[in-house]
Order: sequence, then structure tokens, then C-alpha cells
Amino acid sequence: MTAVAIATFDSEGAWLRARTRAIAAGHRVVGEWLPYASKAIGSGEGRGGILPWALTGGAIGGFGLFALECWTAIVSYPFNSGGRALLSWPAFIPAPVEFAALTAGIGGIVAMFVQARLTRLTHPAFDWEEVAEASRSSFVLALGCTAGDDANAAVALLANAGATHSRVIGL
Amino acid sequence: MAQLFRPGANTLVRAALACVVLAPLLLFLLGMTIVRSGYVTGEGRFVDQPVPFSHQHHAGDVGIDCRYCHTGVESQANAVIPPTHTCMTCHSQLWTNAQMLAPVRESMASGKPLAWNRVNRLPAYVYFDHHVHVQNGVPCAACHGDVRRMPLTRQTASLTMGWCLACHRSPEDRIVAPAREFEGDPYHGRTANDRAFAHAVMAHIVASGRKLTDCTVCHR
Amino acid sequence: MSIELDRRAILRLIATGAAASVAGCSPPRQHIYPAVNRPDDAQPGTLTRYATAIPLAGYARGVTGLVVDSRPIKLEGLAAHPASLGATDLFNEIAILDLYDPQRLRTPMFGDRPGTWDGAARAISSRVAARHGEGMVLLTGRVTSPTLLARIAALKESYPDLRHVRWEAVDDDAPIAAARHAFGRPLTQRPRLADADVILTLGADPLGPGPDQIANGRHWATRRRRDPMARLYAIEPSMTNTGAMADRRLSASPADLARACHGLAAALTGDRQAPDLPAPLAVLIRQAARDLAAARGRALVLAGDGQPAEVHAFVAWANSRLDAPVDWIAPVDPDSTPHRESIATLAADMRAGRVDTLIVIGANPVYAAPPALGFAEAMKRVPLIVAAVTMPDETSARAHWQLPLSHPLESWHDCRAPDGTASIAQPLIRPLYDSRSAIELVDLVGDAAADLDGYARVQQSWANLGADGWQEAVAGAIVPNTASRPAVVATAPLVLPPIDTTFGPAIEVRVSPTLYDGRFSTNAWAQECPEPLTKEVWGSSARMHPADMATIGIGDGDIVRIAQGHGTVVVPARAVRGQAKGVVTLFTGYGRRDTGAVADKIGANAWMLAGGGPAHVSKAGEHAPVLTTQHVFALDGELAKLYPVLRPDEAMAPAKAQPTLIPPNPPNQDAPPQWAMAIDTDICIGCNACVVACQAENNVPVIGPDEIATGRVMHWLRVDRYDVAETGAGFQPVPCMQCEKAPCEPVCPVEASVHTAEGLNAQVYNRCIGTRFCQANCPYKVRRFNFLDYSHSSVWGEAGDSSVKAQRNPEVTVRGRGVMEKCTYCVQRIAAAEHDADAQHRPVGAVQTACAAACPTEAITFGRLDEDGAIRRARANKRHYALLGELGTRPRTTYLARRVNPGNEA
Amino acid sequence: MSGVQMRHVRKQSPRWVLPSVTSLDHVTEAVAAPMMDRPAGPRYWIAFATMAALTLAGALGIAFSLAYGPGLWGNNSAVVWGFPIANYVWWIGIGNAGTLISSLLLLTRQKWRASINRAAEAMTLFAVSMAGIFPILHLGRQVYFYWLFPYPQAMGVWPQWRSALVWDFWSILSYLLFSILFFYVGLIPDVAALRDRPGKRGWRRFYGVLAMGWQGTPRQWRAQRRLHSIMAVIAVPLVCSVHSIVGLDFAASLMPGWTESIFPPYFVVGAFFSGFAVVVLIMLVIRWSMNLEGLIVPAHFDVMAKVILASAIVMGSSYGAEWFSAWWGGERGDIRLVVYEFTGDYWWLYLLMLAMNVLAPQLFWVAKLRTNAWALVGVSVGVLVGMWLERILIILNTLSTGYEPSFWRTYAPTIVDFIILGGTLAAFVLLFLILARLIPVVSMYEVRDLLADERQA
Repeated sequence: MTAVAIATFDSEGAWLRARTRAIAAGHRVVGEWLPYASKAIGSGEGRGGILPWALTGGAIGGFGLFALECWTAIVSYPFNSGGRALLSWPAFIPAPVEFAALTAGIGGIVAMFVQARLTRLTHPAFDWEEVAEASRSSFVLALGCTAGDDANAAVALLANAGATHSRVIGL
Repeated sequence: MAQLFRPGANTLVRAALACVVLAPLLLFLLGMTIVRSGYVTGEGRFVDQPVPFSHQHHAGDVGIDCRYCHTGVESQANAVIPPTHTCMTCHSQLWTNAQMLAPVRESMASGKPLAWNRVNRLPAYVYFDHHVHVQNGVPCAACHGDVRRMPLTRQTASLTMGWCLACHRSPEDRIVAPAREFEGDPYHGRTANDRAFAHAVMAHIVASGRKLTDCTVCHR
Repeated sequence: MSIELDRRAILRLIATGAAASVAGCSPPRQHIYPAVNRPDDAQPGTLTRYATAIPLAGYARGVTGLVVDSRPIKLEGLAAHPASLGATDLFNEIAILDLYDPQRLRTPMFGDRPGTWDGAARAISSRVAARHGEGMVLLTGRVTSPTLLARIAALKESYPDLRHVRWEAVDDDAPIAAARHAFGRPLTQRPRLADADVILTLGADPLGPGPDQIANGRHWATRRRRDPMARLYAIEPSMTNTGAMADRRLSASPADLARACHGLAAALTGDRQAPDLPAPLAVLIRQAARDLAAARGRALVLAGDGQPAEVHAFVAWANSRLDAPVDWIAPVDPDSTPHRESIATLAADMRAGRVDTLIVIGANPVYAAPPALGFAEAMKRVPLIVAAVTMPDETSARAHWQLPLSHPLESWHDCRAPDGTASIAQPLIRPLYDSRSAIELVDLVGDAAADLDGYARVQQSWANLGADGWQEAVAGAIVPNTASRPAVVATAPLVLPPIDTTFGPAIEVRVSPTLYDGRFSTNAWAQECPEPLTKEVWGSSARMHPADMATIGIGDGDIVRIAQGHGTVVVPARAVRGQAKGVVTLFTGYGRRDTGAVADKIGANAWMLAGGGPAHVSKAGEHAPVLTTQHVFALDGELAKLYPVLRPDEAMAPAKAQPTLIPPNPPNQDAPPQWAMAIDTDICIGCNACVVACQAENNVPVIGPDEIATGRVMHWLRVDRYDVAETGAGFQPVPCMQCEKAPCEPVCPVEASVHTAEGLNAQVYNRCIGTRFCQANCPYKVRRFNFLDYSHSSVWGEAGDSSVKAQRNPEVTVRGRGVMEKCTYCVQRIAAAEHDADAQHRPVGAVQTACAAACPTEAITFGRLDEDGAIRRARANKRHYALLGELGTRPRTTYLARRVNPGNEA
Repeated sequence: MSGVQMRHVRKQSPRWVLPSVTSLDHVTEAVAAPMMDRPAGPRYWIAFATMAALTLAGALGIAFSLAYGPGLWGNNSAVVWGFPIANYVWWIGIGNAGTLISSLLLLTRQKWRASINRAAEAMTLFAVSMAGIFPILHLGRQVYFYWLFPYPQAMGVWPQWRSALVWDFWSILSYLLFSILFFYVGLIPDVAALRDRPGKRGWRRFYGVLAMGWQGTPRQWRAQRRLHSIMAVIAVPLVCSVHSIVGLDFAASLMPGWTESIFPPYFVVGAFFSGFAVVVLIMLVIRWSMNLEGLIVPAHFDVMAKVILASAIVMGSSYGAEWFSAWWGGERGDIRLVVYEFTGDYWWLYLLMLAMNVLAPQLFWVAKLRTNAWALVGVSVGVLVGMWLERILIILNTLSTGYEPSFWRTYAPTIVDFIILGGTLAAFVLLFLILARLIPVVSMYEVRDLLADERQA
């Protein structure tokens, strides 16, 4: 790949149109940037779930704390507290429940960081000012091209599809 | 648009995130170690005294019985620091003008008490009773160590609540036969005798319904 | 024996005592000070008990001093002593605080300059030596001390013209006068309450404050416990502790009380015309007369000391007619001149300039003498006044010389109990300050150069005992068979009191149950101890009948001006139950000046109105009610279950088992010893001895009026006062219930409140972080929170409380700020008993809590649930109940219900 | 705000973004510009200064309390709990609403949440922080609060897990941290926008770090959206349980008026109630001060007013249930308590509380009032006062009349009590003022989404 044709669109519709045409014309989409979570990108469930992470986190936190409660109250230093049973399990439930929620959240956010490839403060994409547009208002589409004429064709296609702006970036 | 951050930033921010998780954990562990260290508990601490009294010499070499000076240890809560008078029973004859004993003579003359510095210090809200321990086979050495080998008296136990509890939870292997309570190192070579007495004491404790881990055993 | 220990040592011990433990806070002192030369019986840290005696108004009451490290820290009863019987009252309990009171006079003072004993002695002798003591007067309180009397006699030898005047503000002139009239000689009446099946009190308060309270309480309770149940009638101007416990009670104005006497006389003799009585009074008199007559030989009539001589004379007649269980003994106080007369003559002499030197020992006429005498004015005419006091007071403030008097616990002395039994009192501590005892002082007056040795003086006046006898007498604080023999008396003639019908309210001045005649005003424990019936603290109001208050247009807590003769007081008024219409009642002991931070400027001086004569009560403006620690006394509706009142043979309804999800106790919970307490509300006379005993034993701080005003209290044990029947009242001491299913424990987040294997609801002060959830969830509200740093702040003003710290019990943690505290059945005493038992390999013996030990009537019993004894007997009693038992808390402290035996109307 | 009576909108299919807002970029600018480009005006700084001063006063009140102890407050030996606990319950209640609103509406696909959820979540963070002060402050020995945390002490003792206060400890901790995470996850795309927006480099780097390298690729959007909804699913029960546990502080006791199984749900509704009142106030202020009339429209207030009205009715019926169960249960203690509520020392406060919580919101039956700024302010403030009174009265009524008449005591707060309460109020506003200058108070990307939707429709 020698060049990239990149274009910005001011609406979800225009971007989708261009996308389908480009793919039909055999172009390869090398990058997309959106100003909001369009329904078009689908939920992508199943592909690397976040839920399992959250559940694991929650389980560790919840059961961990409950186990700690039982151990301290029964094994480590048992007390007669108002004649209650040493294993007052109903009273042991609230704290772990709350804590489980927290650890689940933590598990989830870790998963998200991993899957969203975050913590990449520097990234080649940031060299293209179009990408900066995306986070504020525009839909950005980048097509990978092999040769110069190919690139020009791609740019033309994007322009026709209603791009507010499009250009070729040589690599 | 130009990059906002230098390439190093990615690694940096990841390291930072790691710290957010790990730093508190490390601090926590550090704290746990410090509070258990002798620096805080005073375990192994030597304390200067107005008179460099040597338990090694008096109790070890000369072989004076603990109870000769610590008269309360078998009969009451307070083991008792001996009055100056007790020192002078011997030192009115021996070493009558040794420089190091000047404070003792001075105290006897002036009637002003010697100000010994406390070695084994319990918080004021802890009520320790010597005679109930000694009479039930807990040797002096259990808490004070082998003073017969101490030229200067040293705090040998951490004296934390956890340390007290350790023994109160399973006293039996800390209990020795009546005769041996005042030995320097009674735990060395426990006899069947010791175990028998320990067993008897435990039986009594259980029968009495007393729970050695009750708060009121030490706190009021 | 006495404790030979240098004064520095004491102060040093005070210092270490001060350092003694603050929950969870500052580390203890780093130094250990072994004594230089220690007496064998004084092992550091051990608690030793010594018998001694302390006087109240001159009468001895035996006490046992608990001494640690040569510091007395608590006073308990002395079983062998007839005026103690092993118990104490409020005044015995608070005496220990007076010893350490920072307000004490510490050195001789000449004017406002510190002086020396020498100077004082020379000042006196230089005046009187030449003139054989002419114009010299020695003013003391009641003197029963053989030694002191002997020294005064000796003094008279060197100063023939010396006059000794003895005077008590709370006098017994009326009964003595009555006895004179009835039997031709002064005699004192000693009722045997234990033998009385029917008692009628005419304004009398045998169960109330006074030298006899303990003994009376005990004997009355002894009879009360016996079946068939005795009956107590009370006719009185305002409610007293006795009246509260009465089975039938009526409030009556002085006039009505006199009428009652006439009515009773008529009913008993049957041969005279009964005067017209108010209907309820007539009914009560008829019934009382019937019962008294029926119980001849075991029936008793009592008149209050405040009643006129005629009433006492009448009572003497009634008792001899009823063949009542009464002993007449020669007055224990050898001087039988009427108190009022002697103080009046003295004042007159002073005004006439006939007094040249006045020496006052432990008397405070400026405060308590009738205002008509103008004592303070008269003092101005006396060239030399020397006043010896423990605590500076109004009289000493006007004296030229103020001399520090030793506390009874600091000096050798002797005195007689109200029944004549003599006690030799040994000191429990060397004088803390440069003070002298009364005995030494009298010697000093006689000879400035005399070597003062109270010990020798006392010993020589008991020389007849011999060495062993002396040893025994001192060790037991009793001289065997010294009680006065009952006199044989003739039948007393019938005397009827005149019915005084002068218009206007009658003023009743009563002895304060917390401050006595004012001699305990400076005692912070006394000031903070709630008055039994109104629960007033740090002050006292004029008690009035609501109707009377309405007529002058005032409400509860409004200020009134009460003027009578020469005296006027301005106090808040309070409408109280059982107050007679037309009677205004005030308590003595308030309105002090020149005494110190505690007592000054609290309330008004009731002695100003002691003169008698027509009084005038008027509204004086603003609303400033006196503080109380209990605001609701009536138990209406379902609340009545809190204080059940039974008929003589009635039984408590059996409590029905409550369903509970809480599992039964773990097995080790039932292993011995299991501690429990039972409180018999039927014989609790509300004397407050337990409240202060607990305070002294457990280092409970005094918090002062400001804290009380915000609704805070610290007393671990409170005595609830509830209305009973139509006119009576009842008392319910409420310590911690030590619930087996304690609601306070599961709510504590840090296990500061936990249960021990022995059934104690422990409170671990050093673990407590002060969430206060436990008190919020305690149905009995028996937990106390240190909202501020009470144990380190002082109510003694700039005097500070360093000396008070010496009283603290070293076996009990001093709680710091932010910590919850509460009754733990004196766990330190339990621990001591158990440790000794375990060390000596023997079973645990009996343990007494401070409150149980103090109780005069033995209403509070403490013991073990796991063996036969008082506790099991109490729990088997048909009057047994658990407070709020329906909550399923299973309290270890339980109660026996109050009874009333009103009988049926004649 | 422009005209007290907002221009009313057609009932059917309300528009959540006014036509005045045309493009996606417009949304970003409307929210970001006032924050990044425009300097804060004098009005802002005056408000800031006053709040800072009041916060300082509150801090002093707290400092004195720490130095001298709880004795500075009105609490007494019977009413051992007072302002601190009431403030705590009240603040945590307010705090609950934020996350609940945002998560509940997210799950129920309520598009209109877009413009209010950011502020609501921020409110949660700040309110919970304020709430968190009190459980520690109210202790007698604050320095040992950490004993509630199970760490291996040299003393060998652990927390007592049966205590509702320990449950509290865990729920506050979990809830606060969770809310921060939830807030952050929703914030990432917006800080990325600020990073990419022309502005001072320093600030852009600041937002750059917060954005963690967000680009807005479909992959990232999917992850973010998925996590956001998962957290919402967790948040709803979390929020409810948090306030249920606060309710259990009282319900898990045996004092009359506290041992009520109705408490947990009734506390949750109360929380929702007071929370919405605060959201209304905040949205009014933001709308007016940042000229966001285009994004925060009358319809928003209309809906929120309806929610308040509904919860007012639920509150009313809970009070009714309390009285009824007292009468029906026949427990004398409970009956006495209900009588005391109406006739006791605090009767007028109780009536005021009923008026504020139950009657005042009934105004919202009138459609016009639901979008009338003054009506909204009045009722919201009323509800907040009413709910605070409810919290304090729960404590006072029960503790003033326990089982033992001999120990009945009435409670009177001190000046310190009020200073501390006022201090936290000021601190809350102060935090908001700071926030408004730091991060977008309206979720830009969600409004873009919303706008796009509406434009298609």
C-alpha cells in the first residue's frame, strides 16, 4: 500500500453511502472515525466480550469479601455478639454485594481499555487532521490504495459520495 | 495535525495506570511491616537505667531468685520493683563505695526513690496480672525472655495484642510445671511433668467456663 | 496502725495516679518509682481495707476505706457498725471526694495573706492568756467525741472563763424539749423500725437524709420483707422518701397536721370529741387509728424533727399508749442546751461586745443561722475571729484567721454513733496539706507550744481499753458495748398541738438529701447527684402546690420571691406531686458564697426562711427552671408495665415466651460463673447511695450544669422515679441490664461492645470509636458517651482537678473523649476475684458490685445465676420481672415489683 | 433564563433539541466554547468566592469538632445521633439519583437523558463525597475510622460484620468509586473532542491524557458502548442497595419507628425524589448560565417534574403506610411514636415536612407549572428541605421518645451543626463551579447522536 485516500462526511448517511460504494468498487477500508456511536457499526457482540471480565471481577470481589467475613468471624477471632450465630450469613451479604459491583466495574473498564486499544496517546492516525474532525463533528473514512491512479479514483469516488472534503495521503 | 504527545507517552501512561493500582498496595504492606517491627513495638529494645543493673550478674551468676526482689509476682497483679532498701540489704556490705552504685546510696540517704526506666511497657488500658500467670505455670521467660543472660534488661517480646492472643488462644504449650516457672529457659526440653501440668491447667480453664480471649480478661 | 508515708510520696502517687490510663490515648509515664523503704503491708498496686469512721453532724458512721498505694480511693460500709451495717449513704460515698477536693483550704490564712500555725496560735494566746479566757468563745458543731470533749474540758482548766457553744443548723431542739416535758429530762427517741407492723409518720422522714438513714432503711426493709406485709401511713407537708414508700399518704399543711393529731388522739382514746378534719384526712386517721390500735406493741408513730415540740410531745404520748417499739436513750450529745437558744445568746453577746475572741471549728453560722440574729453583723464587733474549716465558707471568709482543718480521713479522732456506740477512727492517709484536726486545734488554743499529737490524745482518752483492746477497737473502728442503755420512762402525758390558723403560706425548710445542711454544697458529686423526687441537679427550686402557683399566676420554673421575717429568697418554683396546699418547701444547702467554683451562686439559701412566722410569696419575673435529669414521671397507658405495682399477695403475670430468630446461647455461655443482678423496687428508698458509689468506683466524671443542660449525663446507674398509685412514688435503679441478647452488640462495627463467656456485656473502651449506635439501639438507654473530654476537664474552676485524680480507681480505665462507657457489673472486681481464685486454685468467691455494697436496704443483690443463692431466690420470687422483657433482650439485671398495702377503709 | 415561562412545546413527540441547533459541530461548539474559549465572567467569580468562603467556614466548623469533640453539637445522651447522620442520609440520597437517572434512562433507551446525564452523574460524585464526610466526622474518635476496614491489625481483631455501619462503609466506598468509573467511561469521547479542538496546548494535553488516546474508531465505540450499558445494568441494583443499606442503619435496630421493613424501599424512593429535585435545579442553572436553551429544552423539565410528582405520591403513601402499620400492628411503642410525630416536640417540623414532600409537588398536576422556572425552583427547594427534615425527624422522633420515659430528651442543634451543614452545601456548589470550567456539562457525543436521530425523523 502506497497511499491512503481520506475523506470527511458531515452525516452518517453520506459516510455509509461512500463506504458501501468504496467496498463495491473493491477499495479496502483502512480506517473509520465517527463522532458518535452510530447504529451502523453494530454492537459487535461475541467478538471479545467485556461482560466475562466484569463478571469475573465481580465474582472475585464478592466471594472474596464474603470468604474474608466468614474466616474472620468464625476462625480468626470469634465473638459472641448479642448471642448471634458466628456464621450470621444474612448479615454478611450486604457488604460483599456492594463490593462485587465495584470490582465488576473495575473488571469491565480494564477489559474496555484492552479491547479499545486505549492508552495509545501517540498514534499515526493523529497525524491526519481529518481524525481530529471526527471526535467533534465529522465521519471520516480512509481507503487504502496501491498506486497513484488508484488513489485518485478513490478520492473521486469519495467526493462523489458527498464528502465534505477528501484528499490523498502518500505514504 | 501534529502529535500532542511524544512517543514515550504511551509507556508512561501505562506505567502510571499500573501505579494507581499498585502504589496503595505497596504502601499498605509497608505500613503492616512497620507496625510489627521492633521500631514500633520496642521488641529487642535496651533501656538505659540510672544504675546499670545486670540481671545476668544478680539472677544468673549470683543466682538470686526472681522473687527476692519482685516480691509481688506470686501474690498479686503487680510484680513489684524492689524498694531501694532491698538493694541496700546486700550493698550496705558489698561494693559499699562503688561509683556505679552511688545513685542507690544517694536514694537511701535522701529518701528520694530511684527512677527506673520502664522496659516492658503495656498500654494503660491493658491490665496484666502477674500472679495468675505465674501460679498457673506461665514462666517469667514467656514474656521477659531469659533475663539471666541480660547484662542490660531488654524487651524480648513485641507485646502487641496479637502476641498476647497467640498465647491466650493456645496456652498449653507455653505452660510449664510449677517448679520451673522461674527458670531462665524453661521451654528448652519440656518434660512430661510440664505437659501434665499444662493439661491440668487447661482442664481447669475449660471447666471454669473462662474464655481467655474475652475482652474483659485484659481490658476494663 | 497508721500509714507512715511521707507527704511527697503521696503527691508522687497522685502524679502517677493522674497518669493512670486514658482509654486508647497517651502512653503511661515512662518512670517507675519504687518506694525507698516500704512497709510490709503496702505492696504497690494492692488494695487494702481499713475500718474507720466519719462523722455526719457529729454522729459517727463506720466506713471501710479501700486504700491503694496509700491513697484511699473509695469508702464502703462497715458491717459491725450500728449506723452503717455494712452499707453507706450518699454522704459517706461523697466524703472521699471532699478529701481530695481542690477547693480545700491548704494553709493558714491571715486575712488574704498566707500565715503560719504559729502565728495563729500566738495571735490567740496573746489575747486570752492574760484574761483566763474571759470573753473567749469556742463555737463548734455537735461534739460526741470523748477525746475532743476531754480536750475542751482541759482547755477550760487553763481558761476558766472560756465558753464552749455547740450549734447545729439541723437541730433536735423540738424532740428534746418534748422529752423534757414528757419525762422531765432530755431524752432521744430511738424507734425500732424492724419491729413495727404499722407506722404513722407525721412529717417524719426516717428513710430520708440524716445520720440514721442507713440504719433506719435497713431495719424498715427487714420488716418490709417479712409477711404479713407491714403498713406505712404518712401525713406530711411535702413528699419525702418515706412518704414515697408509704402505703397510704396524705399531704397536710401544718394546721391540718395539728388537726390530725387531735383526730388521732380522739380515735385512740375514744373519749373525746374529734375536730372536723378534711374528708380524706378524716378517713386516713380513722383507718390509721384502727390499725395502730390493732397492732398495739408493734405500732409506731413518728414526728419529723421540723415539727413543733407539741407534736413530738403528742407522739411521745401516742407511742407510750401504743406501747410502741421505741427506746429512749440519754442524748448522745452531752450538751442539751437548745441549739437555737445557744446561737441566739452568742449572737446577742457578740453584738453587746461581750465576746472578745471567737474560735469557730466546723460551724458556719453566717450561712445557716437564722437571719434575725444578724450573725455576720455581730461578727464585726468581735476583735479576733479564728475559723477552722476544711473548705472555705461564709464564716471563715469573715474571720481574721482561717485555719485548714484536717479531713476526718486524715486525722486520728473518735466519735459516737446516734445510738451512743463509740468509734476510734484511724486516718487512711497523712494530711495532704498543712492542716490540723479539731483535737489538735483545741490543744493549740490551750498552749501555742503544745506538741500536737492527735494519736496520743485519742489513745490516752481510751487508755482503759488496754493495748489489745485498743488494737481491736482501732482495727474494727468500734469500741465494744459503748451503746447507750435504754432509759426506763414513765407514761407520757397527752399533749395536743395548737391548731395554728394564721393566714398565708407556710414555709417548710427541709434538709437537702444531697447537700445536707450545706456542708456538702462544695462537693461536685453531691451537686450532680439528682434529688430523689424531682431529679433536680445543680440547684433546687421552691416546691409548691399547683393551685398555689396558679393563684399568684406563675408556672413551672418561673421565679418567685419568698419573704419571711428578715429573710428573702428568690428561686424558681416547681409544681410537685404530693405537696400540701399552702405550703412552700425549700431545700437547704444552696445560695452559698465564698466557697469556690462548685457551690457559689447556685440556688438560694433556704436558711433565710428558717425563722418561722408569716411568709409572702410573689412572682419575680423571668422563667429559669432548675435542671433535671428526668422530665417524665407519670407512667400512663402501656408504660405502666415499666414499673409494675402489686397488692400484697399479688404475683406478676408470667411473661409469655417471645418468638426469636436468634439462636440459643453457645454451650460455653452456660458454664460458671454466670453473673446477674436482682433489684427489689419494693424496698428501694431512692437514697442515691448506689449512684455515687458507682461514680466513685468507676471513675465516672462530673460534667457540670452546662452539659446537663444540653441533656447529657454520665452516671452509669440512674434511679428512675415514677408516680405510684394516687399519691406515692417509686424508685427503680437502672444499671446496664447486661442483656444476653444485647441489642447494642451486633450494631457495633468494631467489636467494642461484645459479650463475655460469663454473661457480661463488656464495653472495650480502647476499641470504641464512638459511633453511638449502641446507645441509639439500647432500649434501656444505659450507655454514656464522652461528648467532650470530661475526665480531663474540671468543674473546680481554676483550682483544677489534679488532686481529684488521686481518687481515681487504678483498676478502671479513665475514659477519654469520644468513647462510649457503661456499667459492666464492676468487672474490675470480678476480674480481681477470679484472678485470685485461679492463682490460688480455688473456686471464685462472692463478688460485690459497688452499688450492691452501698445499698442500705439491700435492695440490690449481685451474684451468680449458676448456683443457689440470692439471685436464684429473687428469680423464683413471684414479684420477679424483667424490664421490657417482651423485647426478647433477656436481661441479666432483673427486678422485683413494688407493692402497696393500702388496706381497706374503716 | 430567557423568560420565566419557557416556550411550551407540543405534547406529542417532544423535540429534545431545538431547531436552532443545526449541525453536529454546532452541538460541540455550544457546549465546549463557553468552557474553553470564553473566560469566566464576574458572575462566576462572585459565586466562586462566596462558595469558597462558606466552604471554609464549614471546614472550620469541622476542624473545631475534631479538636473538641462531638460535644460541640446538639447531640445528647438520649438523642445520640443528630445532624451528621441526617446530613449523611440526605446527601447520599441526593447522590443516588444521579447514577440512577443516567443508568436507568440508558437502559430504558430514554434519548432525552443525553443532555442531563453528565450533570446528573457529576452531582452524584459530589453529593456522595459530601455524604462520605459525615460517617467519619460523627465518630467520637475519628482518627480510628479505619478500624472499619478489614486489614491484618497487630491487635488481631477485625470489623464486626453484623453492624449496618460496616455495610455502610462498604456501600459508600463501592458506590463512590463505581460512580467515578461510570462517569469516566461516559466522559472519554468528550474529552477526546476537547483534545482535538483548537485551544491552548496545555489544556489539550490535559484532555489528551484523560482521553487515553481515544480516536472514535468503530471498535472503540463498540467497546465503550458495551461497557457503558453493562455498568448501567450493575448501577441500578447498586444504587438501590446503597440506599436500602442506609435504610437498614435504622431498620436493623429494635427502636420504635425504626424497625420497619418498609424503610429500605422508602429510602430509595426518597433518594430518587431529592436527587431529581437537585437535577432540576442544576439543569436550570446550566441552561441559563451557559445559554444551552437549545439542548436543555422545556420538555426535559416537563418530564422531570412528572417524575417528582410521581415520587411525591409514593412518598406520601409510604408515610401513610407507616401510620397504618403502626395502627394495624398494634405495637404500643409504634402507636405512641406516630402520635408523638404529630403532637410531640417536633410536630411543626413534621407538618412542614409533609407539606414540602407531599403537597408542594402536587402543583405539577398543572402542565404550565411543570415548565415554569419559578415553580420548578420553588418545588425543588421545597422537596430538598422536606427530605432533609424527614431524615432528621426519623432520628429525633425515635430517639427522643424511647422505651424509657425517664430518659426522654428533646434535641436542639447548635450553631456548629448548621455551619457544617452549610459548609457541605457550599462545597457541593463550589465543586460544580469548578467542574463547569473543566469538562463539558452536557454529554456532547450523545447529543450528537440524538440530534442525528431527530433530524432523520
